[in-house]
Amino acid sequence: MSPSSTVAPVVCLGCGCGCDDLSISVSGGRIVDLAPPCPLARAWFGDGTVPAAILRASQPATLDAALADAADVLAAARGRVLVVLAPDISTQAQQAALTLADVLLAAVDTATSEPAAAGLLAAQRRGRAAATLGEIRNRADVLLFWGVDPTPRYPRYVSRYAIEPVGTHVPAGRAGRTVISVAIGADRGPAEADVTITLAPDDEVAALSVMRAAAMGNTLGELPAALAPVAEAATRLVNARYAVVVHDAEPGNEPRRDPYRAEGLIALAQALNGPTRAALSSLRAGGNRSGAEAVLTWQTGYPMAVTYRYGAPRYTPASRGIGWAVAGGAAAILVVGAAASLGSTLTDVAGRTPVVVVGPRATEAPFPARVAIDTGVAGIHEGGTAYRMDDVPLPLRPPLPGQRSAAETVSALLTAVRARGTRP
Amino acid sequence: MSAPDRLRIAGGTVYDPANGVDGEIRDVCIEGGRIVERLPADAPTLDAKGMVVMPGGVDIHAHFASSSCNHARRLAPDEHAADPAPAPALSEGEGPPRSGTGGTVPSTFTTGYRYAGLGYTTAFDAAVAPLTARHSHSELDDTPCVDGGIFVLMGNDEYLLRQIEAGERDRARDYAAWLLQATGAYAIKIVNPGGVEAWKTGQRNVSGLDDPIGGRSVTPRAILETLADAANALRLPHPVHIHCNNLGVAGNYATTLASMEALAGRRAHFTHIQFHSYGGGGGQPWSSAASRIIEYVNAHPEVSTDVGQVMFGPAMTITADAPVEYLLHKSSGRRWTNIDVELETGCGIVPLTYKDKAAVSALQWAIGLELFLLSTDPWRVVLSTDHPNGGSFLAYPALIELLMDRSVRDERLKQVNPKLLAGSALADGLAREYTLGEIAIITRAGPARLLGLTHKGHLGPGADADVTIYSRDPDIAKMFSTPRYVVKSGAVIVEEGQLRRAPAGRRLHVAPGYDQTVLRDLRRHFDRYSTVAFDNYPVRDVPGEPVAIA
Amino acid sequence: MSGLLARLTSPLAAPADFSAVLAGGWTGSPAAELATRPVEIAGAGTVPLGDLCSVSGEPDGTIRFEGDFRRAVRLGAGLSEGMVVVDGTAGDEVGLGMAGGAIEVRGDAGARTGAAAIEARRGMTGGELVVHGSVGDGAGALMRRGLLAAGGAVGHHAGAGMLAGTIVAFGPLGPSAGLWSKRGSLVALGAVTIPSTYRYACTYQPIHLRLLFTRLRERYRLPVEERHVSGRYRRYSGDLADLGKGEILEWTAE
Amino acid sequence: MNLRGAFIEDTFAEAFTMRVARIIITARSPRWAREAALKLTGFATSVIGCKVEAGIERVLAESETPDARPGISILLLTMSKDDMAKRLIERIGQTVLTCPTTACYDGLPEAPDRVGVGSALRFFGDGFQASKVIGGERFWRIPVMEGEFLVQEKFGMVKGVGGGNFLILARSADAALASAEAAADAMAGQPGIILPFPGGVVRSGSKVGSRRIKSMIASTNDAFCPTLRAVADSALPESVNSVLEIVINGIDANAITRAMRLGIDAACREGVVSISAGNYGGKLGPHHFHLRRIMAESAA
Repeated sequence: MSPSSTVAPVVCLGCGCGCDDLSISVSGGRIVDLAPPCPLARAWFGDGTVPAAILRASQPATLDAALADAADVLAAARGRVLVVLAPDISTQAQQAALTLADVLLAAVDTATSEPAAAGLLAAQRRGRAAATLGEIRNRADVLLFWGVDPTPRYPRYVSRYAIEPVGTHVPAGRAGRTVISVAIGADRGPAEADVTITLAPDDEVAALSVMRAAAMGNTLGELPAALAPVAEAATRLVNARYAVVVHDAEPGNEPRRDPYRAEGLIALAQALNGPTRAALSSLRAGGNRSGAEAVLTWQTGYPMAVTYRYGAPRYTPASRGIGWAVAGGAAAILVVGAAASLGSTLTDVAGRTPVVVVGPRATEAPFPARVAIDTGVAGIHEGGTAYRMDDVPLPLRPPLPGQRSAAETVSALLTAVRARGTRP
Repeated sequence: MSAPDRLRIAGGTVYDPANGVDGEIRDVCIEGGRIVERLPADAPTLDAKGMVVMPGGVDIHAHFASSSCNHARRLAPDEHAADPAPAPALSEGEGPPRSGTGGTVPSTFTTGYRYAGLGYTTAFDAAVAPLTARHSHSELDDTPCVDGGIFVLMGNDEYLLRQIEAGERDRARDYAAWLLQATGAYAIKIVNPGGVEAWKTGQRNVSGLDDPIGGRSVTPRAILETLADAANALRLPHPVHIHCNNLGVAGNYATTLASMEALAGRRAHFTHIQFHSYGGGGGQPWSSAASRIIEYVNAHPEVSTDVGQVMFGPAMTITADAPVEYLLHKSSGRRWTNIDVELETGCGIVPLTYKDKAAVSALQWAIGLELFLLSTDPWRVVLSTDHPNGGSFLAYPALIELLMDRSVRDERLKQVNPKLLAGSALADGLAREYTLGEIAIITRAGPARLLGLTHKGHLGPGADADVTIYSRDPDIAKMFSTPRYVVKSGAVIVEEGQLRRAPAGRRLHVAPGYDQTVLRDLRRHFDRYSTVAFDNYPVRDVPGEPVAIA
Repeated sequence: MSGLLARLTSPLAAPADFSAVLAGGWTGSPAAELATRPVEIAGAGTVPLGDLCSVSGEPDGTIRFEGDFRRAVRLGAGLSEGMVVVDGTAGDEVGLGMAGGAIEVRGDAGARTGAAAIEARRGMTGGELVVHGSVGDGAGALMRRGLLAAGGAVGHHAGAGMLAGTIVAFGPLGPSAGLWSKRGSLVALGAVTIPSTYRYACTYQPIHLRLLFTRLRERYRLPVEERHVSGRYRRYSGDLADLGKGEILEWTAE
Repeated sequence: MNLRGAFIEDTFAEAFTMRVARIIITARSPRWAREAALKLTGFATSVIGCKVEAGIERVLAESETPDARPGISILLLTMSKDDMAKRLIERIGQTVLTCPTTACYDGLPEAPDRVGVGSALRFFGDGFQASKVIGGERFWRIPVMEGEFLVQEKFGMVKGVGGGNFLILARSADAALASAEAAADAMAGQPGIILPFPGGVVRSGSKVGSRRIKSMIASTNDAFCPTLRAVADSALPESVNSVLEIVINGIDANAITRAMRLGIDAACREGVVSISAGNYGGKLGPHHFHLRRIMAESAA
């Protein structure tokens, strides 16, 4: 039994907060404790054990044989391959996966949720006013939580970034901040708010519009009673030194979401920069999802939904890759990353289309895979870089190194595919 | 076929201004990635008879590998869709060639390929927020063909402002040294000193060198002095790289002159001075103050500049000077991204089109040309478009043509809106035409010298074997946009105008020494205010050894 | 009408993307050439139009689509010329980002009729899109120029982010009409809920509507009534959450 | 050649190429269309002094106007395209924009040559103006106190003919006037023409230049002034004691020919000695309207 040790500071990819101050206690090749005791971090790190198997047609196989088979499958399907950048891999693994996608003339999809995708598209139309998380910590004196209480899904957002901390320009910490909570249907705001507003889902975009009109200094007629409190909140935002609007870019509890919500939030935060300074903080899930979007952007110009099928990247946000595969368009699928996140999406497709999975717990994928190669998890077993929800890149300091590397495995797969000839 | 270890570029007309060679027919010998004195007679030969041979181009100031650039890429899917860039047909044995997209901010691989296709073999990203340096290095990993690095943003950073406020200039210097190393950067970049912090506080901007910043007793002047002194004391190869206050504001030439005077006697590089050479303001229309600025530069050998020429067409303004971008957004109505970067700096992005029929665009274009044409020392007034702010780096050949051919310039001048050109020396007819030797200075030898890159920008023995070979063409723009051969670190990467190899570039960064006692204070600062742990902050795996400090 | 005729030979089994059929130039193309244009069928890849439709007739700048095109999406997307008639009901995203020419749908049309492609910053930049029946949600989003008219109801979020142009609803106009419109007009001849960020200006007779109605009646046979032509309209300015130079013109019996 | 006792001289009217625009004014009632039209066409007899020649072409029924309201069409003629743009902007701006309930449209939609009018007048809207493209044409909506003024962005123009004419040589001033009135009445409302002078009639025919003052462009046509018969080189037969001229501007030569035929036919009545026409020997204007040819075709 190996002696116990502590690794710190470690980045947690359990959510998009990307807290990088964790101390991980390791003993006997397992994680035995961590601090601070964030529930999401506990779930993310677990005891750090992951399978390290390789399966080919559900049978154990050698790495070489699995790579050879995977390469055969992928090379044969060149031009009709879907590459999924699934979560929990490093930026370096994502870079390697995109190289492979380019060589395979593949379509690429990411774990970007539909609400998050709507936000990306809206930001392409309008730009956006944002800030890194530390700027919220250091400057925000009025915070508007738009249908989100961060605590369940982003447990340390409130203590590390938004409400509680002392900042360079908020020396009084919590006492120096006004917190406005807006509940929208089933999406509640934080309990510790100073002001609470409740909106029906049908009113949320109208409410954003009313606030934006106020930020622009436009006078409106008499408002319906449901929107009057929002106008008051707008006054607080306008009078802030540094206003921050926080929302969850991932699916929430409220099923009825206005498709224009993301754009409304972006537009409001931009407009608030007329009378004051303001930023929109978009809460994003973890697992280096933001990294996938960053790498895709620098390699292709587009943050998601790209296809290399036509010889150069083309943007296809209207028909995302997984949808294309589900509809039968793909002849082979390569999942790089944690397949568990794909849930049942690929179950039907995997029955008729060969799927290769390289990533954490690949051999436990919730669908039949032609080839599954387990790797370590980024940030637990594998180093490299991962991105926080605010696009700040963080170095991964794996507390349990030694698992098969996703980045290296994908590179090996690339070599095998190239050996099969990739020129038409 | 792998790249030959040895290569004789035979019989070309060589322009190597750093070594006093101005259009002489001679051989350039390469061995082991370096220029050598001579080679055995049986060494492989590249026949360059009748061709023009120059060192590889060196871009002293561009924006192509940063978190900000990536935000800008996201903002322009339409540009990418209009400019797909299929993978080049590289030679067998090369790594997989990569497809990408162009537009004003091309994807990384495409950026590297296009730089190489232009005969540029070294380039620096001139504005990287320290917090995102790791991102820049990742992008540079995916930007082949060019050696390069990053300039790290300082001058609006909380820690520095606190040191200046406390009179701790030595600690500020040590901090600068630490930050350069922590970010794997090559030089210190100042953008709108204090103005970005002012923007973030709600003060919105500073208007001159002596404005207090965000209620502190720190001024832009103090920031300039502190960092210029730090860079010089640390003996950095490149002095502090300054984007002055009041960029793009009518009448800003006065601020620019005041900044130059504030640092008189100190080595300093003032970047994209075109954007800082405007007269007018205070109710007066915009006008050119190029001659005022260039007179100062001509007379002060410690000052160096790049021009930041505006070229007509689409551009993407990307800058840490976030308050400027807000104003640009309001005046143009175009989309706008702003990212406040904690404790350090800002980032603003607005797509823009410079139209020759727009009076201000035409003035900016003319001012840039005036600066070039009135410069008496090409070694200190080098070429840039502040890519992609004033135009794409792909516009360099067109710019070179404007400098070399007065008739082209005059023709173009006739097509632009003349409304604000009264008082512009260009409108009065500047006859100067740059020679090939001078072009070699402003595009390679000069930038390399200003950057302190002793192995770049020349063809003397020991230099990096980065060579660009052009077929002579009466169409100057065409000649410079399609080099016949490009040699990078001794390997022929462009053959007959086609990119055939795409080696990874070398990372150029510095690691000046400093008093480590600053670390304890810094750690305290990080623990209190930063959301990134002090131990996670430095980029630990910057490839390549730091450039030696003389 | 003579001209070209595309008659569906068998029902569409899956959603089929027609965006490549009429984008760019087509009016000069003979039937045989049009029959080769690609239609992407969800999951089944790309087939030539001729596999789905019999294409006949002589080019004269018009084409008629006959059959059940409910599963056809993006019919007439990017249209820049000519007259397109869909004899029955069309699917989603008819006339997406069209730039010119005219589309007349004799039945209903689906969601995002005449809207912008989701990655685009502009929707229709010109032309006329007339639907005799109802139109789905998100119609005319980001319209830059042009005319979208529906003989029936129009869904929610019509004209969202409009830069200019005109949307006319003979039936009820759904909620969030004109959201964040900069300029442009929504003309509501039926019921409409005015968003909170639009402000009432006056009740008057906008003369330009008379021109518009004349055109809709004469060219497209829409059911324009005298009360529409000579009636009075309540003008609301908005969206005041944006530039505020747009309007909703609500017909009133007052 | 004689027509009802009037001698048709073997001569021709010599006319010039001018730019013609047609504008359509509509209003809530015929009254306000007419008020605007009268103001707009006021003081527009001759380019020599008015820079533009204008007149009401005809009254339009509701079914004939773009917005299905009562309307009036007007022709304006100038010597150049630039002049036309200026005149349209100043006249529409001063007389139609100001007039209650009116709107103003281009009446030559097919003309490829177009000048911006609404595009200039829109600035009166001080940023509150809005435009609409309907059927491929852009219109400007300019807010005014009454409501909105709608004006088309561009107006077409074609090369037309100015200065078509004939002269009525009569025994007495009464006979000349009665003849001219009859001619003008017969020609009124004919499509494609206007009679730019008061009531369609001119008494002050002119000759080119002046005998005395170099700078004058035109001076009285002494050869046709009955009072000068004894002292000038007169062109008038002994029996003629008064001459009146009808000047016709048109959208093309055919329109003028048709109108002249009607006008001359009506003019030939009791007391008219002969019908003549003004020309400069055929050297100045490209359009020649031969009186006998016109009237012969009429007979045929």
